[in-house]
Amino acid sequence: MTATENPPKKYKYVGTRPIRHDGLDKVIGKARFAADLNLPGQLRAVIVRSPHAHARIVSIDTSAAEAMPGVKSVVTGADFPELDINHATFDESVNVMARDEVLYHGHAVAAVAATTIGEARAAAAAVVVEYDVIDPVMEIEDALADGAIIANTKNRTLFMGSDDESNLASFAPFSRGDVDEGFGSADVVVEGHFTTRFVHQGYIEPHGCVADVGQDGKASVWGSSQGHFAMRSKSADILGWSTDRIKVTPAEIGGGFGGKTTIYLEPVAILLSQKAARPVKLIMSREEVLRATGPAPAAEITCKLGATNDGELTTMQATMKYSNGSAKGYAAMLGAMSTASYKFPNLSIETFGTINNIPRSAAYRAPSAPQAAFAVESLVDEIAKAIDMDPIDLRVKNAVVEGDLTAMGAPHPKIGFIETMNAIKDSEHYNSPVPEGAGRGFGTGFWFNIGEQSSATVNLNEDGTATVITGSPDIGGSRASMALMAAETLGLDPMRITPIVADTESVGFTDITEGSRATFATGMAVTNACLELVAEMKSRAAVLRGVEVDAVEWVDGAAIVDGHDPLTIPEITAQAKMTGGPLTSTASLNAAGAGPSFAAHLADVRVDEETGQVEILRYTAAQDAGTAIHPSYVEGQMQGGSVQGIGWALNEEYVYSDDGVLENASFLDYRMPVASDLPMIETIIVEVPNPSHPYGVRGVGETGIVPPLNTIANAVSDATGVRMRNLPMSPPTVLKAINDAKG
Amino acid sequence: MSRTHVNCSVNGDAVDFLASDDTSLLDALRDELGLTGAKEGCGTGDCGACSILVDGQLNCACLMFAPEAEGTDILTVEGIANGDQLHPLQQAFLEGAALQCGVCTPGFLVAAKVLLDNNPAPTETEIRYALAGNLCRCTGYDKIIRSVQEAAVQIGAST
Amino acid sequence: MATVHLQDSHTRFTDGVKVLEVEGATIGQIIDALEAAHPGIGHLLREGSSFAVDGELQPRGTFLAAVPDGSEVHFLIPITGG
Amino acid sequence: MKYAAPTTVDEAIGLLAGDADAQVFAGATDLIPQIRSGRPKPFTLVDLKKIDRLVGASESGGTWTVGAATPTSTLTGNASFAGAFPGLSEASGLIGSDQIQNRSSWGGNLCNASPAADSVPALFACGARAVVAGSGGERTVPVDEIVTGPGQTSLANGEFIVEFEVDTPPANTADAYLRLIPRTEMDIAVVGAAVRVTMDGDTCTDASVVIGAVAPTVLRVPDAEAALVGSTLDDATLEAVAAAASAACNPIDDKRGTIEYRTQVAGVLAKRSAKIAAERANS
Repeated sequence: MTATENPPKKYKYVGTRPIRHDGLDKVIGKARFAADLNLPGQLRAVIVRSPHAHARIVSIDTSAAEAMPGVKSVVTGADFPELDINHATFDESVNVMARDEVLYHGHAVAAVAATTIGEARAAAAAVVVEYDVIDPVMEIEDALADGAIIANTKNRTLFMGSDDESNLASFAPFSRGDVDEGFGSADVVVEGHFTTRFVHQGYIEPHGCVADVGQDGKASVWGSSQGHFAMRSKSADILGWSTDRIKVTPAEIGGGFGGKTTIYLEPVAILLSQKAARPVKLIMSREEVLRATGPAPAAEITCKLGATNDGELTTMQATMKYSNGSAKGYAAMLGAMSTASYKFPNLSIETFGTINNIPRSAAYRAPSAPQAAFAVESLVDEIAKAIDMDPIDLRVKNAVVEGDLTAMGAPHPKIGFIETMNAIKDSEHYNSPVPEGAGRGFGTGFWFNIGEQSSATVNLNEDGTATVITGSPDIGGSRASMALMAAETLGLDPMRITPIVADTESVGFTDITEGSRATFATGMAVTNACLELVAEMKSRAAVLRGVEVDAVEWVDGAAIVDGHDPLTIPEITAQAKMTGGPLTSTASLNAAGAGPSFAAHLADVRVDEETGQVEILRYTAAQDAGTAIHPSYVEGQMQGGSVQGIGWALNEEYVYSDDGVLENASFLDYRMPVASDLPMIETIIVEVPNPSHPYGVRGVGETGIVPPLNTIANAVSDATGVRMRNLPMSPPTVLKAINDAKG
Repeated sequence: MSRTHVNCSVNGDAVDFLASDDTSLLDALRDELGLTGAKEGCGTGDCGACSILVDGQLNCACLMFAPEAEGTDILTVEGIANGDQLHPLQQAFLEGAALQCGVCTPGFLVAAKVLLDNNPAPTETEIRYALAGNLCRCTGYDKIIRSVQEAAVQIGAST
Repeated sequence: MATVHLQDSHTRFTDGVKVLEVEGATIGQIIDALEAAHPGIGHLLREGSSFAVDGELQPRGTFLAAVPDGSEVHFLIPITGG
Repeated sequence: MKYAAPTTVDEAIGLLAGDADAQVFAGATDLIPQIRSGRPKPFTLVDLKKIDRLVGASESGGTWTVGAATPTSTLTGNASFAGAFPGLSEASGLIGSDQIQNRSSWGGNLCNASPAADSVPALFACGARAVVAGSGGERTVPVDEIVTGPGQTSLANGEFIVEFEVDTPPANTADAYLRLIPRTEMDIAVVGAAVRVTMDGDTCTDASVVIGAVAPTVLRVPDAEAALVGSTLDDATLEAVAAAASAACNPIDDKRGTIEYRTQVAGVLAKRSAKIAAERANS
């Protein structure tokens, strides 16, 4: 809001801030989230979870549980098919229900459904599991050590070209130029080892679903997910069912941030329902969410940068190690690739992903980028201090522009990195004095964003209103954005448009709402469908006016034919019956050309040097949105991402005991920021349109979480004179760093 | 497991329900009375998504045993609006984009309402501390705080 | 004919060569040609890669994506999101 | 599980007598999460909030009487109480969010027997007494004799606290409480420090220094008190207070803080609290 400068107005509706269409239900308590749904005859289910972080399952005896009052069905891993180890859903199948091996404390081993939650809990406690306990592999370096215990014997590392058992989740090098030569010719070389811990997405709504398998063998599922089509296909894989046996209706989703791109509950609820022939509701507790759903990876990063005295960043060398938790993934590679903000003619990064006895990590908003950017941006900041150059000027001098290479080699498309940094440089915040006794930090981040598959159907109703139907779950206001793009394309007031998110049987396949893709890709599908409708309305108008379609122009929501009054949408829809029938259009696509989004943040902090407490005095976030369809929700993404990043920077971390038990599995001790921890988050929306999108959209959801870790670290270092290399910068960590620096 | 017959008033209506004695008031509201506006985000009083007013006092419904509701007067998010007329806070939240996923919204509205009832012109700091028992993970709180400030202005202007 | 840029992790199949000239009118054909010349690389490129054609990021799995003659094709590590 | 809400102390005593599985509660802000996390369920839940004597705060003859189940929001919202006991009021106001404040009570905070309970160091520093009821009648004991270790109290089976008595402070006396939490709200104290001083001009004539969350129980720090008495709270004295507080610590490493951190910060908070208390005493 503050200092948001919109470019000259190109659009009538895009860029306005109407009230979101689903808002009313959400302020009167009527919106239906998964836990709010109840079906007649519904059972309640509870999952039995492993009390050990690593063990072989010797036996499971469910007979006592089955005999308990009210119990209607019990399932274990033996009730699910074994997928091939190379199956794309293999790791998720094992994560949903352990088979012969438990991989982390809280791993599901059985589930029971009973008539009441109390009975289900009692029966869950009566399931007897015999374990052969194995030492857990908790730290990244433990996983990589010679002779390490294998944390997950089913892991095979695609990128190693080997079928051997290993704790490596991934390995990939990236290089260009000659780093030895680069460091040799550098005037300044800085290096450091940076650590971050596991953190959780922290959505306020725990995972939940209701499943109902009918006599026909078909399952209806209501679930909380970022992608109900993916929920359907993954559930089908895990159950060995055909996809058409499962219908998923998306409930309202209470936050996801990447954590609800995978599934945990639905196949279990489906199987319990099938066995009991009753609907089954399965809701996680908060403790279960923290113990058994995906954290973001911990990381250990060693990084070294070289620069010339006039501020050219010439060389980067890094070793990036990320823990994926209990299953393989691309976390470490994504970390390396997300360091693509500067030209660095010489670059060499080696990435290692490890497997540990910690829940299988899940995506979290720009996955893996915040950790890597924490290291790189901290060192860039050190170079700026070493050569006494303004931190923004240094970055602008080296910033990538269109055509420059990313860390992985491909060239950047049109991007707005420099524009975003300059927005901070021009801001009132940057040009104000640093408060007495405080420190100021600047930092940046970027995320690629993705396209992928989306479908949209747009129906024009008889009275000229419209329904926009998509398959993209709305996490943060995307329905409003869809309505705005439809409004702009059709020339129809957005309040006459009803955007809905349809079930898997009522709209075409749509990939997960992830990678900042919904407004970009699904918005493109909506726009395409609307463009087809405009063409169809022009031909209907031609029929009504008795002219060739070439003689019809579409202007501001009406068909214009010379010598006639404009034909408005309601006039055309009212006569649709006699001009060819209903006006409806469907568009599906697999969107190319997702545009990267860059962000630059600025923070003022005060540090209590006797207690190590950090207070954030002022915070400004600038980000390139391409085009802000609904600026309020773009700001909301920037602010939300900033504060999640601030939490990651300051206090959020998983604390494990030596035997692999999470010790802070509650919102009391997993410390996410509360309202009184923060100032207002000032936002500056930068708009460098993405040429690959009809309205210039870049995804904005993810990038905002990347800069805060490094921005706050740079600010704390500025305030204390001590470089902070370990997250979180909780009071004990900061005080120790200050004490250590004093010697 | 004994069940207690509980009589109370919810959003102005006299209601009664049977609840197991270890049932939380939140579960009773949601499962026995069908009032699903209050959400369970944690079950331990740390997120505020289940905030309700009990005899005018702000409480986490997850931290009360259902039988404790006997004889009380309860207000949930479903009772904040005056018929079709939204409370100024609800209107401000909508106009100020103070919700993204919306799952914490009911708790924030109830907590903000009792704040403004008791302190019609709170400072930003007072708002932030009054709402510190309510977690929001989507918005970074900025638009929530601004919307409460706006609602305070609107209420002030109309009285 | 396109100029194909591989990742370092792909080059164990190509004797360390990172940039190759490859025949093919689609990404799928390019992968097939690479697999024929460098057995083993195909699985990695199909299952574990994103790709860009002339700098435009293509959706994963779009093996029918057109590769005009003279294009620059970059095979990337898979890009996902949250 | 069975819920019971007695309306008199005698009725509560009767319910508790002969029922070893009974559990009294007021706010249940700790009890419900404990039950959810799998702690054995008590058979009878005895809700004390319906007993008039257990809810309310009043002053008479120089002594405040505060019902053990009185919501802490009632205390912090009582201007005359907060004026007499600024530190105790602060400490009481730090027990959780507004939602929790409407449920939490001194009785619950004390009998939960956590070394990190915020109100307890301040109750110690103010010399509060607890009136305990049981089948053998009522007895009045200093608050510092109630908690014997983490999760353990000296209360016999069937006993519960009815009310607290705190004497109105003498002239030129004031208290202060500071705690360290990583956030600004919604946390359990990593370290807490309550100090009460009586001043004669610039000179301290009496002092209580109590620190929390740094040992199995809340601790008095006699060495810090000795350093304060007779001093003008000059820098050297404050450093001595800090050193004494740090030296008294016997903390654990856990998810909330390290031994090293708690030890250092206990000193910092003790010295800062002393300074605030002295300023208040002289104002």
